[in-house]
Amino acid sequence: MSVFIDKDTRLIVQGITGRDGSFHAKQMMEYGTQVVAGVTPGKGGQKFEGSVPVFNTVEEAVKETGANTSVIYVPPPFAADAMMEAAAAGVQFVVCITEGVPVIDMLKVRPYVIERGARLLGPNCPGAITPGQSKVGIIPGRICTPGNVGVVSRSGTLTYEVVNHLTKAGLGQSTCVGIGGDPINGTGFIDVLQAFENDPDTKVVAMMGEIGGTDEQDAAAFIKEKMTKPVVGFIAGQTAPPGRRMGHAGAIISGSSGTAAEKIDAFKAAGMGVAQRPIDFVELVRERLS
Amino acid sequence: MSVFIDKDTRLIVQGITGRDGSFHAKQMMEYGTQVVAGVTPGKGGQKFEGSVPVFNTVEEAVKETGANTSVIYVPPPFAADAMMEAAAAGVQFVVCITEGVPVIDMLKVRPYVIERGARLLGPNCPGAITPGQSKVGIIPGRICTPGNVGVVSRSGTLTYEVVNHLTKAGLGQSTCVGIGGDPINGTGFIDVLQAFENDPDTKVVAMMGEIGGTDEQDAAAFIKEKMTKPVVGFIAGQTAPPGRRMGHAGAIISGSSGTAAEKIDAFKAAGMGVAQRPIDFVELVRERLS
Amino acid sequence: MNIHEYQAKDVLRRYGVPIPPGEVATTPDEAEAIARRVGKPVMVKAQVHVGGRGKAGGVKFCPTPEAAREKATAILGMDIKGLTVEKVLVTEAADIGTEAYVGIIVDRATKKAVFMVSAAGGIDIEEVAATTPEKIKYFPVDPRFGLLPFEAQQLGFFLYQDAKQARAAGKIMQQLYTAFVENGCSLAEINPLVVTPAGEVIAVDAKMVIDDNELERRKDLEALRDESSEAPSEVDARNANLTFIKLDGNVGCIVNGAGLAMATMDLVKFYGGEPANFLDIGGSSNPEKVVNALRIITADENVKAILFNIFGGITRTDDVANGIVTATKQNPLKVPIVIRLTGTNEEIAVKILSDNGFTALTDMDEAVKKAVQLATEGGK
Amino acid sequence: MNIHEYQAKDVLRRYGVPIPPGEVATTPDEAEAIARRVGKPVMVKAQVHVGGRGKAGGVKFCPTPEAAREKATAILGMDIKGLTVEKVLVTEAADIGTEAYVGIIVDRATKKAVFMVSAAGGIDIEEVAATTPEKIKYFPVDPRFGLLPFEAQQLGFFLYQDAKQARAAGKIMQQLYTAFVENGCSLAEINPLVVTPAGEVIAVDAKMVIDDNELERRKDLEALRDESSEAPSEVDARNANLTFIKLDGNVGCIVNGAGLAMATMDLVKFYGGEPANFLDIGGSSNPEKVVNALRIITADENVKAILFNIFGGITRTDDVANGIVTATKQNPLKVPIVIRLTGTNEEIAVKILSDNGFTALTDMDEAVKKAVQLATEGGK
Repeated sequence: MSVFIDKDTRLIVQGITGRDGSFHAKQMMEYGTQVVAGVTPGKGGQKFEGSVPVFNTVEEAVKETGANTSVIYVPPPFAADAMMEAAAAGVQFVVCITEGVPVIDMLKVRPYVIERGARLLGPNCPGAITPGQSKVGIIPGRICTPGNVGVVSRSGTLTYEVVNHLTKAGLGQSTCVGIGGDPINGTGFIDVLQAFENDPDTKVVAMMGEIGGTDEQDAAAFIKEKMTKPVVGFIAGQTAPPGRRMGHAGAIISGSSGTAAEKIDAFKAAGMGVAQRPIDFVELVRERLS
Repeated sequence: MSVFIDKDTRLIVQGITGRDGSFHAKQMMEYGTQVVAGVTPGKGGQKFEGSVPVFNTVEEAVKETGANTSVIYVPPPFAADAMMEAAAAGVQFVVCITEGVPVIDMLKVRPYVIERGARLLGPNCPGAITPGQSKVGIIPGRICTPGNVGVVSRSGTLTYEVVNHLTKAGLGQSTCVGIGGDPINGTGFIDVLQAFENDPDTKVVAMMGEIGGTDEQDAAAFIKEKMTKPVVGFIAGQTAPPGRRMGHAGAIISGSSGTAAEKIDAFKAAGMGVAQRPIDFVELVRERLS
Repeated sequence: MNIHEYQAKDVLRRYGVPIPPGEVATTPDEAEAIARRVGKPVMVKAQVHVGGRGKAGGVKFCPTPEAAREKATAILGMDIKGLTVEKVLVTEAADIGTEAYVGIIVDRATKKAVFMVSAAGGIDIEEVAATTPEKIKYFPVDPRFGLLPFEAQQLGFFLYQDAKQARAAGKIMQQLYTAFVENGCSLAEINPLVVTPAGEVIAVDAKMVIDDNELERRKDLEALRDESSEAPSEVDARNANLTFIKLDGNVGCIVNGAGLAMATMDLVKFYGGEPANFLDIGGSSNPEKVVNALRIITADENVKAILFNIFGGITRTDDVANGIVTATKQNPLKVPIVIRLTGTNEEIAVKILSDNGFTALTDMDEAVKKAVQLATEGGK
Repeated sequence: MNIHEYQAKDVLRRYGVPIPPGEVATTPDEAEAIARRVGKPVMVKAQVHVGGRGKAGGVKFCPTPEAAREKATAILGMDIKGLTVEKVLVTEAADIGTEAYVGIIVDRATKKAVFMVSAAGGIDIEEVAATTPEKIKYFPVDPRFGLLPFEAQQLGFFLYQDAKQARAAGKIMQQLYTAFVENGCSLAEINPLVVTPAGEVIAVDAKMVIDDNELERRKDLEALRDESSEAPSEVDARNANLTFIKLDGNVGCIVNGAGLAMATMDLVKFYGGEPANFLDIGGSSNPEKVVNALRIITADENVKAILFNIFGGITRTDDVANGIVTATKQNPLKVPIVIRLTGTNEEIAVKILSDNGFTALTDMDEAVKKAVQLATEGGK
C-alpha cells in the first residue's frame, strides 16, 4: 500500500518533448514508473525514447493507453491549461511540477479540477514517490527506500534532505509527497495526512512546513482531532525576517500569523514531535516507529 | 399534496415596489399566498401594503422571515442577478416572471442556481399555482380550482385557456406550472413531469408544448419510459411557417427538428392522448381520470 | 436580430479573427474604389439577410476593379428571395485550400453554448448534419470557464492534422466564443474557415445573430440593425413593440401571448380558414399597442376579417377594449371584427365594447369559427 | 511586485473607479505645476514601497500651488524607513466624510480571492483585524462567476446604510475585482474609500501588489516596476533570476530551494552563527547563476564565510561545481568557502571541485558548523 501512486500507476508526461519533461521522463522510466504516454501538441505520432507514444492531446493519450495519472512539465503560461486538460480527460491524479504558475490562473484551475473528481498535486511541487514502485515528478529516486514513514512537505530540496537522513538511518518511506508552497494549489497537508492515516503501510508521518499562512496550524488541529498515527513536524524559516517573501510564494510572514514560533507551538499543542534540525527527524521518527 | 408550492410556501417578492411586482404581490396576497417579504434595494425598512416587510437584500429577507420561495419581477437587465441572489440566499424555489432576460446571462445563471441546490422556474414564465393553497406568479387564480390534473406548459395565456376549460368542466388541478419558452431556463417539462409522477394528488397530466427545439420529444420519451400516470399533450404552432421566430424565443422551427407534426408523432408514439384544440383536453383528461 | 456579413466581420476583426480586408459599398463607384484600394482580385458579395446568395448570383469574383464595378452594378438592386440588395461587401478574394465550418449556437437541449465544427465547410451545415452527421463535432462550453485553450485546440485538431493550423483554428474559436458572449449572440459562425494554399487559417464568411433580448442594454448592437432588409410591416410592428409575422391567409389575428397566438392560428386552420398573420401584443396592457396592431393588420389587403383573442392575465381586457374603441374611431374598419376576451376586468371590457357597438364573445372556438366564416364570406 | 499608489490609481481609473485627479512629480517645479492644473488644494504624497508614510511626514496637505512646491521640496529626497523618496503624487485633496476599507487578497486558507471590507477605514486593516475583528466582513469570491452585482451590493450595504452609497461602493468593488483579476494581483486595496460630504463615494488611496508570476507574460505590468525603490543588491539578484534577501549576519548562504535555504539559515543560527542573507538559486542548473550568486554575496562586506548547500535533484551538482570554479577564477575569493553538495551527479561535482583545490562536504550539519566557525574566526 501507499498513497496516490503505486506500481499500477500508468503515467502520462505532459510536455514530454521539452527540456525538463524529457529529462525527468527518462528518470522516471529508469526508476520503474510505467510511463505509458507523452503529450506534446503537434508531436502526436512520435515515439519518445523509441517506446513511449506521444499524443497531441491528453484525451487521446488516456483513450489509447488507459493512463490514470499525469505529470506536467510545461512552461508557466500553459500550465493551468495543462492541468485542466488532464482533469477533463479523466486523469485521476494530476501532478504539476511547473514553477511560476500565475496565481490568478490557479483560482480557476482548482474548482475545475475538483469538479471533475481529480486530485491535483502542486503546482510548483516536486511530485510524489512511492519507493520501489513509482516515481511521479522530480524527487531523486536514489535517496528513497521502501518503508513505513509517510513524508509530506511544502518544499522540495528540504524534503530530499530529510528523506536522505531517514534512508541513511534505515527508515524507509511509504510515500513521499511534496505539496508545493504556492498559495493556491490542489493538495494540502490535511489531504495527505488523511491519506496517510488511511494507508495501512504508513506507521508514522514526517511533515515539513514553512513560515507563512496557517496551513501548518490547520494541519496540527487536524492531527490532534483526527489522526491516530504519530506525526513529527519541522518548520523552516525561524530566522526569516517578517514581511519578506522568502523565495517562494508560500514563505511569507505577515502580521501575527504564520511565524515559525506560532506553528511550532501548534505542533506541540497537537502532541507532535518537533524536529529542530532536519537530522532530528531520524530519532523522533525512530522512537515513534518502535 | 401538490408540486413545488403549497400552503407552507413562504414567499419573497423581488421587485415588490415596482409596477408589476406590487400589482401581482397584491394579487397573490388576495389569493392567500403567504407573502412574507419583499426585496427592493434601498427600500429596506418599509412595509408593503402596511404589512409585508421590505428588505434591501434577499439574504436579509430569508434570515428575518424564513422564506423558502421567491418570485422575481425586476427589469430584464437585473433579472439574472436577482435569480442568483435568491439561490445564494438559500431560497429553494425561485420563480422568475421577467420576460426578455438576455440568454447570455442565463447561461451562467443556470449552473449557479443548480449548484446551490435551488429549483428555478422561468424566466419568462407565468409561474405556478396550487389551487386553493398558493399562487406564485401571474396565473389568474379565478380560473383554477383544486383537483387532480397536473398542468405543465411552455406558454402563458394558452395555459389559461386550457385551465379555464378544465375548471369549467369540473376538472380541478393539483398544480399548474408554466415553464416558459426561453431557450435556457431552470425547469423543463421532464422536471415537472417527474414531480407530477411523484405527487399522490396528481392523477393525470395536461401538457402544452410548442414548435421549436426537441423538449417535447424528450418529454415524450420520458413519459413512455418513466411515467405511470397518463399524459395528454398539445402542440401550438401547426400552421407556423418554418424558420421564423414566433414571438418568443421558444417558438422557432429550424430544419427537420421541432415541427408540430414531429412532436405530435412523438406524443402518439409515447401512447399519450393528443389534443387537437385546447378544448379537446376536457374529454381526453376526463377519460383518463375515470 | 440578424446582422450582415460585413458587420459580423467588423465585430470579429476586433477580437483578432484573421479576415481578408474589405469594405461595404452601396454604389458601383464605391465598389470599384474599394477594389482599387484592396489592390488584388476581389469578391463582390450581396448583403442580404437570407441564405443562398451565391446560387442566386449575389456573389461574384472580380479580377479587376472594373469587373468589381460591373458586378456591383448587377448585384445592387437585385432581388434575392424577396429582398432587394442595397449593399455589397467588396473584399479580397482569398486563395482557398480547404473549407471548414465553425459555429456556436445557444442550444436548448444542453442549455449551453455549443460549438459545431466540421471539416466539411463551405455549404449549409444543416445539410451536413442531415447527410453525414459524423462529420460534425459538437462541443458544449461550460459557461463558468469559457472555451479553454486545450478545448479549442482539440476542436482545431478535429479540423486539421497540422498542429500549426489546429492551433490557429483553436485561437480563432476562442476569439469567436468571446465575441459570441460579449455581444450576446444566439448564433455566430464562420463558414468557410479557410486554409489558404500558404497554410494560413482565415475566416472568409461570417454570420452573427444577436439575441433580441440583448438589444435593450446594448445600443451599439441595436445600431447594427438594417431595417432596409426587413419587411416594412415587421419593422413597423417591432417599433410598436409587437411581434408580427405576415402570412398568406385572410383572417387577421391579434392575440396576447405567443403560445395562444399560435394555437389561435391553428384553430383558424382547423375550422377551415387561413391565418393572415402571427401577432402577439405581449403581456403588458397598453391601449396604444392595440391601436398599432389594428393599423398593421388592416394594412394587409388580404385580410377579410379580424379576430381578437385575448385571455387576460397580466393583460387587462379593459385596456384592450379601450384600444379597439380608440383605433376604430380613428380609422373605421372596412372588414368585420370578432372579439373574444376573457379574464382580468372582463366585465368592464364587455361594457366598454357594448357601449361602443361591439359584441364580445368569451369562447375561443366560437370566435374563431365566426371569424373564419366572416372572412370566407368577405372573400367571395 | 509592489507598485506605487499613483500607478495603482492609474490602473483603477481605467476600470472606472472614481479617483480624484492627480499626477506624479519628481521635482518641486512639477509638483507646483500639477497643483496649479488641479486648481484646488492638493495632497503631496511620497511614493515609496513602505507603510506609514503619513506618520513619517511623507503626506502633506497643501492649500496652494506654492505650498505644494514647498512640501514637495521637503518630501522629495526624504528617507522613509531606509528608502529615498524619488517621486510624489500631487492629487486633489478630497473632502472626507467617512473612511472605509476595501481590499482583495489571494487567500491561502479558502484558496480564493477574498474581499475584506470594513467601515473602519483609513488605518491599517491588520490593526482592525487584531483589535475589532467584527468590524471586517470577509467575502470569498467564486472564481467561476466573479463578484456578482448582488454580492457587491451586499458588501456595499455592510459599509453604508444609504442605498445610493451602497450601490456606488458595490460598483467600485466590482471594478476593483476586475482590475485585480485582469492584472494578476495578489492584493488590491482602496483605503480609504471615502464618502464625501456631498455623498459621493471615491477612492482616496490605492495599493496593488502584482503576483511576480504574472510579470513574465505581462510586460506592461513589468514596466511598472520601480527599481529605484528597492535595495540595489535585490534588484541585481532578481535580474540574475535569483531570490535574494539581505540580512545582517556574516555567513553568506547559497542554497537551492527556498525551504532548504530557510532551513540552512536556521541551522546557521542553531550552531551559533548569523546568516548574512537568504539566497535561492532555484531549481534549474545553470553555472551562470552560481557566478552571479557569488558576486552578489561577496559584495556584502559583512560576509566572513560563504556556505554552499546544494541538494541536487533537478539541480545538477556538477553545474554548481563548474559555476564555483568559474566564479572564483574570475574573482578570487577573499573569504573562506564551505561547499556541501549531494545528489545528482555528485561524483562528477566532487571531482571538479577537488581538481580545482576545493573540498566538498556531503553532510549539511557538518558544513554549517564549519562555516559558522570560519565566519566567527574571520570576524575576529
